[in-house]
Amino acid sequence: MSELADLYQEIILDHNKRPRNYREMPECTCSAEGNNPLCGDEVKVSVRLDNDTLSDVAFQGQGCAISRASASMMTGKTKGRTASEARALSGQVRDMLLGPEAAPPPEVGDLAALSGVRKFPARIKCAMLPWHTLEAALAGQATATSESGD
Amino acid sequence: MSELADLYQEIILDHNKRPRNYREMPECTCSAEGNNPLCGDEVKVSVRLDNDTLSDVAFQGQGCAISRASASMMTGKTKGRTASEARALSGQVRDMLLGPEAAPPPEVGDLAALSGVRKFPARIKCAMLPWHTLEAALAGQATATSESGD
Amino acid sequence: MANWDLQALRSDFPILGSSVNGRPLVYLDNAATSQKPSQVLEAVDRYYREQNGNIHRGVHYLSQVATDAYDRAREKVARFIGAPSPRDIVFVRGATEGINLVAHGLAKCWLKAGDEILLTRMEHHANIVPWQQAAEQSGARVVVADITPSGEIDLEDFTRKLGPLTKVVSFVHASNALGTINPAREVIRLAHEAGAVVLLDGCQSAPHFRVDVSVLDCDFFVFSGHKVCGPTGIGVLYGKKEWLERLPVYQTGGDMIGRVSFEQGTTFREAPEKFEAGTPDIAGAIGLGAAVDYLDATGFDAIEQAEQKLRDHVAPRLREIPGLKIYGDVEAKVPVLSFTMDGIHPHDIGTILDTDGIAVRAGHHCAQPLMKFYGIPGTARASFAFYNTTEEADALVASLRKISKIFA
Amino acid sequence: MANWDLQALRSDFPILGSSVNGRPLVYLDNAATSQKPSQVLEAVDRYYREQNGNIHRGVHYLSQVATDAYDRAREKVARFIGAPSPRDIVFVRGATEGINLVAHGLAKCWLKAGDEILLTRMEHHANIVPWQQAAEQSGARVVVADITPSGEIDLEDFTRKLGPLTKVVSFVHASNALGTINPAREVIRLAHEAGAVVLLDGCQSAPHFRVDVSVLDCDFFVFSGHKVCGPTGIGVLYGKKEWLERLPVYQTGGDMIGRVSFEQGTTFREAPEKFEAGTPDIAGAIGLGAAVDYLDATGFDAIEQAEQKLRDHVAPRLREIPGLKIYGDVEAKVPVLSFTMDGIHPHDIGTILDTDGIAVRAGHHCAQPLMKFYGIPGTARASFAFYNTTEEADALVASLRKISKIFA
Ligand SMILES: Cc1ncc(COP(=O)(O)O)c(C=O)c1O
Ligand SMILES: Cc1ncc(COP(=O)(O)O)c(C=O)c1O
Repeated sequence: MSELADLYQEIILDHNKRPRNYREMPECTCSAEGNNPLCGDEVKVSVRLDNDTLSDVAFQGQGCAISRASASMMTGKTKGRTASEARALSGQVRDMLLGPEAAPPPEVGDLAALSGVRKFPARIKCAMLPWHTLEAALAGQATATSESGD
Repeated sequence: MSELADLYQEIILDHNKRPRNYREMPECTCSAEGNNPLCGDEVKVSVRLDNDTLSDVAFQGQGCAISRASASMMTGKTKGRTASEARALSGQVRDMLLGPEAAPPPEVGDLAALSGVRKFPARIKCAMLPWHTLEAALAGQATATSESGD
Repeated sequence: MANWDLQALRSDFPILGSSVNGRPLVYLDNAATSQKPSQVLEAVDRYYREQNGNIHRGVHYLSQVATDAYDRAREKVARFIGAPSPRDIVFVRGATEGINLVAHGLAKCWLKAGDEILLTRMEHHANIVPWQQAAEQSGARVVVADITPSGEIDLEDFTRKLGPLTKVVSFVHASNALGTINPAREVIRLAHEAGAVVLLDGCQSAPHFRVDVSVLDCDFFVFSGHKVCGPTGIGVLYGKKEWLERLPVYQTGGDMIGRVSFEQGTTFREAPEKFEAGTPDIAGAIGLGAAVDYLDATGFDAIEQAEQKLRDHVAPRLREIPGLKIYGDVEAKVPVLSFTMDGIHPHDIGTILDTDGIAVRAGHHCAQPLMKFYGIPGTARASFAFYNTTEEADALVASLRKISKIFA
Repeated sequence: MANWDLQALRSDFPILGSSVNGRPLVYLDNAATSQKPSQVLEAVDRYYREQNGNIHRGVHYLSQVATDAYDRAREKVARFIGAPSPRDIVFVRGATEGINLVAHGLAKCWLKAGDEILLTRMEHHANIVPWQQAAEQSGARVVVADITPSGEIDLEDFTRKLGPLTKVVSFVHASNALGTINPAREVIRLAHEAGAVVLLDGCQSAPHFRVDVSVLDCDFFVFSGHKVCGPTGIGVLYGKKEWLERLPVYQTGGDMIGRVSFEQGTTFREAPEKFEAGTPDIAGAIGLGAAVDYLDATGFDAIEQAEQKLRDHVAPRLREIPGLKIYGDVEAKVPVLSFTMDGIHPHDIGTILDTDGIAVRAGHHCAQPLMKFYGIPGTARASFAFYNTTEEADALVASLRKISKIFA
């Protein structure tokens, strides 16, 4: 039960219920669609890049609480950062979920709430899907799947 | 060891070594080729029919002692009989090998030596192959396999 | 049901006594794969410990024993589904391979450009993609019959789409995603009247009620061993004799040939051998034989009653949970309960149930077109077997109520 | 060999202690199928008793455990044959399915009318018929390299027949009918120089010596689980990454798709998943993983030494039997002894050996073109494994002497 409470922390449930930046972005400069063929999660991440800065980030799609919360927090956390900062953050989230167990680094902020996913290997792909999709968008690719990458 | 002696009776070994009527028959009125796809046994049975009487029967091919002896004895036993007598004999051999256990009927004569095959289910097809092939020849078919029929 | 001793039955299934996440396992993922009784495991084990030999080609004892055991398994399976002869039974890896074999063969010997293959919108991917491939190869077209919102074949739409171009009809006997049972006999009759050959996907019917392919009159029937208490890796394709004769060979190699020659070409054996290239899953077939023996001994009358009881117990309790919606909530169904909960993704339901030791499946259940029809990403699916208990059903309901609160 | 304890090893194989026809079983049909150690049977049994769930699609514990175990088996197999990555390993039913998958794919994506597929005259039917089918489909032609009377590839003839039209070379690593080991690395190098893609049939090499596909540099490698102490129904196709990417899908259905849609069409996953449609033989894969663990723990150095010792013991004694002729009687071979006896048909040899409890195979060994080459209907074949004893070899020799007398 405590692992469960770790997974579905208040902040995750809140982002799931009221996802931030959940909208279309017709003026985006790049976007990608990510999907997890095993569970059917789909996410579209849209980014407006101004001089290498993510001046706006938004998402849409259907997914579980974990992937929605991850996406929602991601949009907030990466907005205003440079592309390489966003990628670095993505790496930190990945390490937090897949690397050796350690306290989440301070840079991840609220995203630390995702660390409970560690204990649920089947769900790590859910948490990572928005990040893979953001990286794909930044790399100019149209699609990402949860299979590549981890 | 006694089952083995029942299988390879003197008479079988003798027919295997010196098969009777092992020859081509250019003047045959019908013939058929039989094969056992599982073990590769092949036999060709040739018949000269004169007014429904098998005036000559011969065989050729490669096979184990059981199928050779069965073929060799068959040629001797069916020569001079009518087609329906030959078919009846074939049925008696089949019953002897596959039917309920019973003393071989007197009509089969030397063929009773084949009754030892009963105890070797894997070899029943060998003993029956020449008979299937004879029946095919009499029915005007060109080929027989050990699969159909039993 | 007079002699129904559920505890005795459950003790046949070693895994049912185990714990998951500190809780007793509540296994409600039977539509994905069933659990196996000791009788099946012991048959497989005994085969390897006492009878193991390669079949068909051997004159030695073990080869003969193994061949006999393999043949006997074929006879058991034939009887299990009412096939006229064991020779109408082809052993395959599972339903998926069975459908592929048929679709591949019909693309070669039956389908022509412009022909139509009629499926339904509730098919499992295994009964869609092989037909898309066959269509691509033959120039035929896949046509989809609609379903009703309650999850049954829309017979009106089906009849409308059935026509002189329809050369193949392939549909599911009981839906793995909804549990609904299709009126197979009626659909098959209609399809035959239109001149189509019919494949019936029996993955979810064979485990739950008595199937008789002779009465159903389908041309092909497939099911998977691992869903009927048998081993993984073995399944069944039944075909009417004339169709098995007509279909070309599929995989080729040893045991299925008449003669192999570089110069004179190669000839093939008759069905079923012509479809079983190479060493088959001998132990799997024997295990499947033991599984159908087990189901026969348990008795489908009793199985149906027990499963009906479970369904009558759990469905009303599920319906009481606020925001929970059951898909395919009709009378004629196998004990598969597929549902969504407002504002809660099926995966979250699955994960939380799992922490309570309850195994259900969450997702599209290999039926994406069906999910699209309902406009949902997926469902959570609790699928019962005769060995489940009402207490297990209660545990499911209690855990779902908890989930409701977490996400409130 | 320091730690070689044959009796301890034999006690791992329950069946080796059994009796046949009142005599201790002498199992010399290992080339057809090997016996299974308890370690493998227990791994399979444990899976069903403790871990059984359908893989990949589940969020629940058992599904996760089963998925992990299945993935681990893939890793073990990759290591066993030196594959660069587990993702280069496709689980199939057996070698036959592996070759069919490749031949089917190459017929679609690689072979064109007029191309040549170069085989050898010593191939197993499983490595002939699928290529005949691929040739028929693509308009390519099957070409056969001769062998020498001693049962080795005739490299001169092979080189002569290898040319710019040769697009596929497929050959056996060690012959199941003769035991002779082909110089695979050399042949593969020649084939690659000619621009051909190469499949190596490792059914009879994988059980007997260490195979390293990276060193061999073959593009595809296949073997069957049931011949390497594993279960029936599972086998392995290794493919170089670029070739697995290039090959089109084979069977289609669940688990191998990206998205399924009637309207927008269907997309597929990457290898190996794209080749594994439907529920795989999960227990079989896990059993195969345990089997390669067992072989690795026993050690191929020791296995080779033990088998060499058996061969050195039995071959001279066989040669002394009047009228007995060994086919493929060369140094570089696995412990397969294929022979004829003057005036005695192989089936009779097999039957009589069987009455002495000795299991050998008699017939064409699914290599009819090879038998034709030698002008014989078949051979008797005694095929040894590391768990056989010199006493068993002596029993074979004694029984053959008896047969000689019966037929004298
Ligand atoms: C050399 C060779 N290739 C292919 C095969 C076919 O293997 P399987 O029947 O397991 O598919 C065998 C075994 O019979 C073999 O020995
Ligand atoms: C209705 C239906 N059809 C086909 C299949 C495919 O079966 P398998 O994966 O055993 O080949 C399944 C099982 O997943 C099913 O439920």
